[in-house]
Amino acid sequence: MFHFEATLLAHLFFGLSLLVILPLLRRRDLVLHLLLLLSLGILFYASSLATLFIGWEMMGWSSYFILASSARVATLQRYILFNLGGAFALLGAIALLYGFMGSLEYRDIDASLLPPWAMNAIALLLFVAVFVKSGIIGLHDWVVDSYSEATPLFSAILSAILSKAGIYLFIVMFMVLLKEGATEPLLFEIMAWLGVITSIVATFKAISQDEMRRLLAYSSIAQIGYIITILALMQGFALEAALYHTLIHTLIKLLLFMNIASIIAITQKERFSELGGMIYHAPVLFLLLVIGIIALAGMPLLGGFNSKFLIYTALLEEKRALLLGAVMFSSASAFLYCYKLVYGIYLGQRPQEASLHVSPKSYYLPQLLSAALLVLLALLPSLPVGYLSVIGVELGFAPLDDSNLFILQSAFGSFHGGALMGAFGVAFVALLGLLQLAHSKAKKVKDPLDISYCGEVPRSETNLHFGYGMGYELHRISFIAPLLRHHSRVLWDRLSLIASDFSALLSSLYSLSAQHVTLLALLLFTLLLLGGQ
Amino acid sequence: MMSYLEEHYELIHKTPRLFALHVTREQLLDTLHQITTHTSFDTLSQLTCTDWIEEERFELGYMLTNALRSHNLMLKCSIARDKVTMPSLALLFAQAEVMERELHEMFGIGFEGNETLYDFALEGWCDIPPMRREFDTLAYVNAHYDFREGREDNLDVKEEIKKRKAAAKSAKETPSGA
Amino acid sequence: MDEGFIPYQQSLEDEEQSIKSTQSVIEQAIAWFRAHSMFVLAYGTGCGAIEMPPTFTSRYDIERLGVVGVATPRQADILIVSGYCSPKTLKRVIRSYEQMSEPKYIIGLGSCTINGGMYWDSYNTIKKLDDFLPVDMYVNGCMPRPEALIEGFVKLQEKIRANSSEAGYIQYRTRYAHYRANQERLFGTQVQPRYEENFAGMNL
Amino acid sequence: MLLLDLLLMLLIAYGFGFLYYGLYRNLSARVHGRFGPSLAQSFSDSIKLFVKEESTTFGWMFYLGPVIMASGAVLNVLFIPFLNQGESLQGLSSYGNLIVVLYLMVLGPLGNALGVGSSGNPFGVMGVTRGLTRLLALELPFYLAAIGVMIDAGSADFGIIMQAQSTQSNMFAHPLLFAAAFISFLGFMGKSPFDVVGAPQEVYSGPATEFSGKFLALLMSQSAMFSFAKLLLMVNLFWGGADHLGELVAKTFVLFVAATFIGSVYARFSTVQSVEFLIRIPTLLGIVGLALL
Repeated sequence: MFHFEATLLAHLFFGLSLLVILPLLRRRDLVLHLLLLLSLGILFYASSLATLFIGWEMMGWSSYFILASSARVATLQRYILFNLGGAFALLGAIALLYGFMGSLEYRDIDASLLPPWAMNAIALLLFVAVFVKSGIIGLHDWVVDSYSEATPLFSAILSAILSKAGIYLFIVMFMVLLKEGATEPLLFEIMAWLGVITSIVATFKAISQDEMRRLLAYSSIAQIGYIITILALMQGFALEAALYHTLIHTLIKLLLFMNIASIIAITQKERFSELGGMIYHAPVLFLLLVIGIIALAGMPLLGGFNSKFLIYTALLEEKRALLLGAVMFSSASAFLYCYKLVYGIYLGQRPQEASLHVSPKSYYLPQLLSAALLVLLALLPSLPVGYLSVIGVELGFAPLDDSNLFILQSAFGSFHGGALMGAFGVAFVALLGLLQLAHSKAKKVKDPLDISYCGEVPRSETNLHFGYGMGYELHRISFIAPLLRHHSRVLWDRLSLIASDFSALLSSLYSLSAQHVTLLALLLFTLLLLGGQ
Repeated sequence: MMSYLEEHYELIHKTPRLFALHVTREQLLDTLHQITTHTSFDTLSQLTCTDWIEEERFELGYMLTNALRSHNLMLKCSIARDKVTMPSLALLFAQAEVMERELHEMFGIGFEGNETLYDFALEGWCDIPPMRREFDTLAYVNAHYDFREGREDNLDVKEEIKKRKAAAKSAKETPSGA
Repeated sequence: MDEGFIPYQQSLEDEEQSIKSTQSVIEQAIAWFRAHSMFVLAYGTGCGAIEMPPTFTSRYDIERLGVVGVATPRQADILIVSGYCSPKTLKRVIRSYEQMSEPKYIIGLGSCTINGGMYWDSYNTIKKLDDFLPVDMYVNGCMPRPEALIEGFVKLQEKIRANSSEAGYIQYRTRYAHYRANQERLFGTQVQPRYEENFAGMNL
Repeated sequence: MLLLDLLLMLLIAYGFGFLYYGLYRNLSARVHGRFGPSLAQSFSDSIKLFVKEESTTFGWMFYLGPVIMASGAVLNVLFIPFLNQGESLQGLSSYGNLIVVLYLMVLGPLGNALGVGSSGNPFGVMGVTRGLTRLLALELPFYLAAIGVMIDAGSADFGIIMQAQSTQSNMFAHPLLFAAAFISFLGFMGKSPFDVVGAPQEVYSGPATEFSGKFLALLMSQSAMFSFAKLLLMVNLFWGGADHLGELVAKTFVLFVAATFIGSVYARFSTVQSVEFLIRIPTLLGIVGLALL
C-alpha cells in the first residue's frame, strides 16, 4: 500500500518549514504558520481524497491569511481567485472519482474501472489544479505577485515548500492512484511541452526583472516547469529525477530566499538598481548565495547538477531529443539570471552609502544547512537515491543503483561526485599556490573607485552600477522580445471585465421595475404553458 | 522660400547660396522663430563669434541650413563686449547647447537658459577667455609652460635649408675631390 | 650642439649597456621576455594617432617584434603618447600611466611631446612631456613615419634588455614629488588622486 | 601512474594550446598579408605577464576568479579522454561523461564572471553580459548535436560514443548535426564572427578589463588549455577520437586551421546578430538532424 510518508520529501518539508519558522518565534503570525504546517501534515499523511482536499484547502487559506499581512488587495484577490479555481477543479475531479468508485479512501480507488472519457475528464481537472499551483505560464500571475509581496520569510516558505504541493498532487493522483487508468497519451504530451515552454518563458522573464524576489519567483516557475515536463513521461526513473530535482530545488530556494531576506533586513532595499557592492560588507552571505546560484544553474561541484543529470538522462532514455534540447536551452539561459542575482546584489559598485542594519542571526541557520546539504549531495550524489526510490519500487519500477554513494548511476552513464570535487579541489589549490608564488606581486587598490575607466576618475556619484540592467538587450532579439512584451495579465483582465459585465447583467434582474417583472413573469408563464403542451 | 525672406528682411546676398541678415539681440529669438516656421531653414549648423575689439563688440553668427542642405543663411547679431549675455537657443535647437557652451568658454559670453555652461575643453581655466583678442597667448605660454633648452625657432627656415644643403653638398664633394 | 634635446635623446638611447653583463641568467631571461613581448596602450592624444594604424597593420606589421595593442592600461607595458597633449588630455594620460603595472615604459611620439612642436606658442598644449611623466624613448618628427616608430621600439627593446635602474617607472616612483609638483602647477586645483594613495602595498 | 597520466595530459594541452594559439596569430597574419609574430609569441606573452612586478587586485573574489576559471579549464582537459582506446591519456573520463563536461565548460566562465563583477568595473560586466547572452544561443545547437550523438550511441560515456563511430564517424553519419556543432564550436573558440565579448573598441576589453600581470597570464594559459579541450571534444564527438597521439594532433590541427581561417575572414557580429544567427541557422540544422536520426 501507499507509504509516501516514508519518503524523504515529507520529512524534509517538515524539517525545513520548521527551520524557516524558527526566526518567527514570538511573532503574532506564528499561529498562522503553525496552521500552515498542520495543513501540510494533513496533505502528506492523508489516506483518503477527502482528507487530501481538506489539507489542500487549509493550505490555501492559511497562506492567504499570512499573505494578507503584507500584500496588496489586488494581489490577494488574484491569489484567492486562482487558488479557488484550482481547488474547484480538484473538487470536481474528486467528485467524479467518487461517482464511479463510491468511496474516497485511497485503497478503494481502482482506475481500471473508469471509462476512458471519465479518466480523461479527471485528468484534465487535475491538470488544472496542478498547473495553477505550480504556476504554468498563463496561470502564473498570482505566483509572481504573491512571492514578491509576501514578507521575506514567507516568500521562502511559499517558494521552497508550497510550490511543491502541485507536484505532490500530481504524483499521488497519477502515479499512485490512477496509474491503471486509460488516459489519452496526448494529454501528457501537451503537459510535457507546456512544462518546457513555461520554463523557457519564465527564464526570460526572470532575466528582465529588476526586483530580487520577482526574479526568484520566475526562476521557481521555470524550475517547476522542468519537473512537470519530466513527470509527464510517467516513468520510474523520470519520477526519481523529478523527486530529486524537487529536493534540490527546495534546498536552493530556501537558501536563496533566506539570503535575500537577510539582504532586505540589512539594506531595506528590494531592487537591483538600489543595491550592489555588498560583497565586502557581507562576505558570508555572498558565499552562501554563490553556492545557491551555482546549484541553481545546475553546474557540477554542487548538488544542482545531480538532478539535472537525472532529468537529462531520463529524457535521453525516452529518446525525447527535442524536449531535452528545449530543457537544456532553458537551463543554459538560466546562467544569465543567476549571474544577475549575484551581480545586482553583491558585486559592482555600491550606488550610495546608505545605513546598513544587521541581519538576524537566525536567518543564517537555514542557509548554512541548505548549503551544507548541497555540498554533501555533490560529494555523495547517490545519498538520497534510496529514499527517492521508495515510491518507484512500490509502483514496480526498478530502483536506481546506489551501491556506491559517490557514483550517481543512470542508464545513460554515470559520474563520480567525489572525483569531480577532488579534482577541482586539487586543481584549485595548485593554481592558487602557483599564483601566490608568481613573481608578480598583487597590490590591492585602496579606493574601490580606482578602476580603469578610460582615463577618467569616477566620483562616488558616478553611476557605475548600471550592469544590473543586464538582460535588457534581450528586448532587441526578435524571437525573445515578444515573450517579454506580452503579459498573460492582459488576458485575465479582459476575462474579468467580461465577467463583471455579465454579473452586472444578472444583477439588473434584482433592480427591475414592477411592470418589467410582471412582463417577465407572464413571458415565463407562457413559455411554461407552451412547453407543457 | 527666398521670397518670404526678401519680403520681410533686408537680405544681404553673399554668394548664390549664402545669405546674411542683421538682427539685434532682442529680435533674435523672434526672427529665428519666424524663419524656421515660414521657410525651410530648419537647422542650426554653426554658431560663430568674431571679436571686433576696435569697435567694442562681438559679432555672433547663427548659421542656418535648409532642409536640402543647399542654402545657408547667417543671422548676424552684434553685442557690446561688456554686456556679454545672449538668450540661449537650447530650447529651439538641441545642438545649440554645446555650441553655446564652447562660446562661453572661449569668449566668456553668457547664455541665459543654458544649464551646461561649465568646463568644456579647458578644465579649470581661470584666465581671460582665450579667444578674446586682449588675451596674450605668448605671455600666457611663457608664464605657464617650460620650454626645452636649445630650441631655436627664429631661424629663417628657407635660408637655413639652403645653408644645410650647401654644407651637405660641399661635404660630399670634398671626399670625392680628395 | 651640446645642450638641448639631441644629447638628451642620446642619453636615452645608449644608456648603461654595461649593466647587462652583471645580471644573472634569470634576470637576463626575464628581461628578454619583457623585451620581446610588449603590450602597447596607444593613446591617440594628437595627430600622431594617424601613424599608428599603419604601424600595427599589414604594411609595417609591428607584431613581428612582439608588439600588440591592448585597450586597457592594466594590461599594457608601454604607453605611446602620440602628439600634442592638452592639459585636459594629460590628466587622462597620467591616470592611465599610473594604472599600468610595473615595469612600464613611455614612448613620446612626435615633436609636440618633445618641445611643443608647431604648437610651441599654444596656450593649451604642454611643451615638455618629461616634466610630467618619465619618458623612456622619444621618436621625433612631425609626424614620424612608421619606420621611425619601429626604430623607437627597437631602441626601447635594447633599453628594456639592459634592465637599467634608471628606467622611467623607477624614476617615477623615486622622484614622484618632482613630477607631482609639476602636475599640480599645471592643473591647479583640479588634480588627480595621488599615485601612492591608490594602492595598499599588501600581497593578497 | 594515474597522476603521471594526468600531468602528461595537462602538459600536452598546455603545450599544444599555446602552439595552436601562436599558430592562430601567425596564420591570421598570413591571411592579412603580414608576417606575424613568431610561433612562441603567446608563450613569451604569458611568461612576461607572470614576471611583471605588480598586478592589481580588488579583493579576494577578484583574486579567486581567474583561479576558478583556470581550474574549470583543467577539469575539462582531465575529464575528456585524449585517445579512444588503451589505458593511457584517458584521464578521469571514466568518472564523468559528456553531460558533465558540457556543464563543466560553463563553470570556469561563471567563476571568472564573479571575479570581474567584484572589480566594480562596468565595462567588465558589459562584457560578461554579452558573453552570457551569446552563450544562451551558442549552447543550443551544440546541445542538440550532443543529444543526437548520445542517443545514437545509447550512452553519454565518451568511450562508448567513440566506439560507436568505429565504422563510420559521426561527421558523415550525421552531417547536419556536425554542421550545427561546428558553427557553435566556432563561437566557443571566441573567434570572429562571434568575438563580441571582449571587443576592445566597444567595451574596453570586456571581462579582462581589470586583469593585469599574473591574473592575465593565468587567464591566457587557461584559454589556451580550454581551446585544446574544445578541439578534443569536437574530435571525440564527431571524428571518432584518435588512436594515437599523432592522429590526435593531426585531427585537432585540421579542425583548428579550419576555425582559424573562418575566423580571420569574417567581420564581427553584434550580440543580437550572433544570437539571432545562432538560433536560426545552426539550431534549425540541429533540429532537422535530430528529426532524421
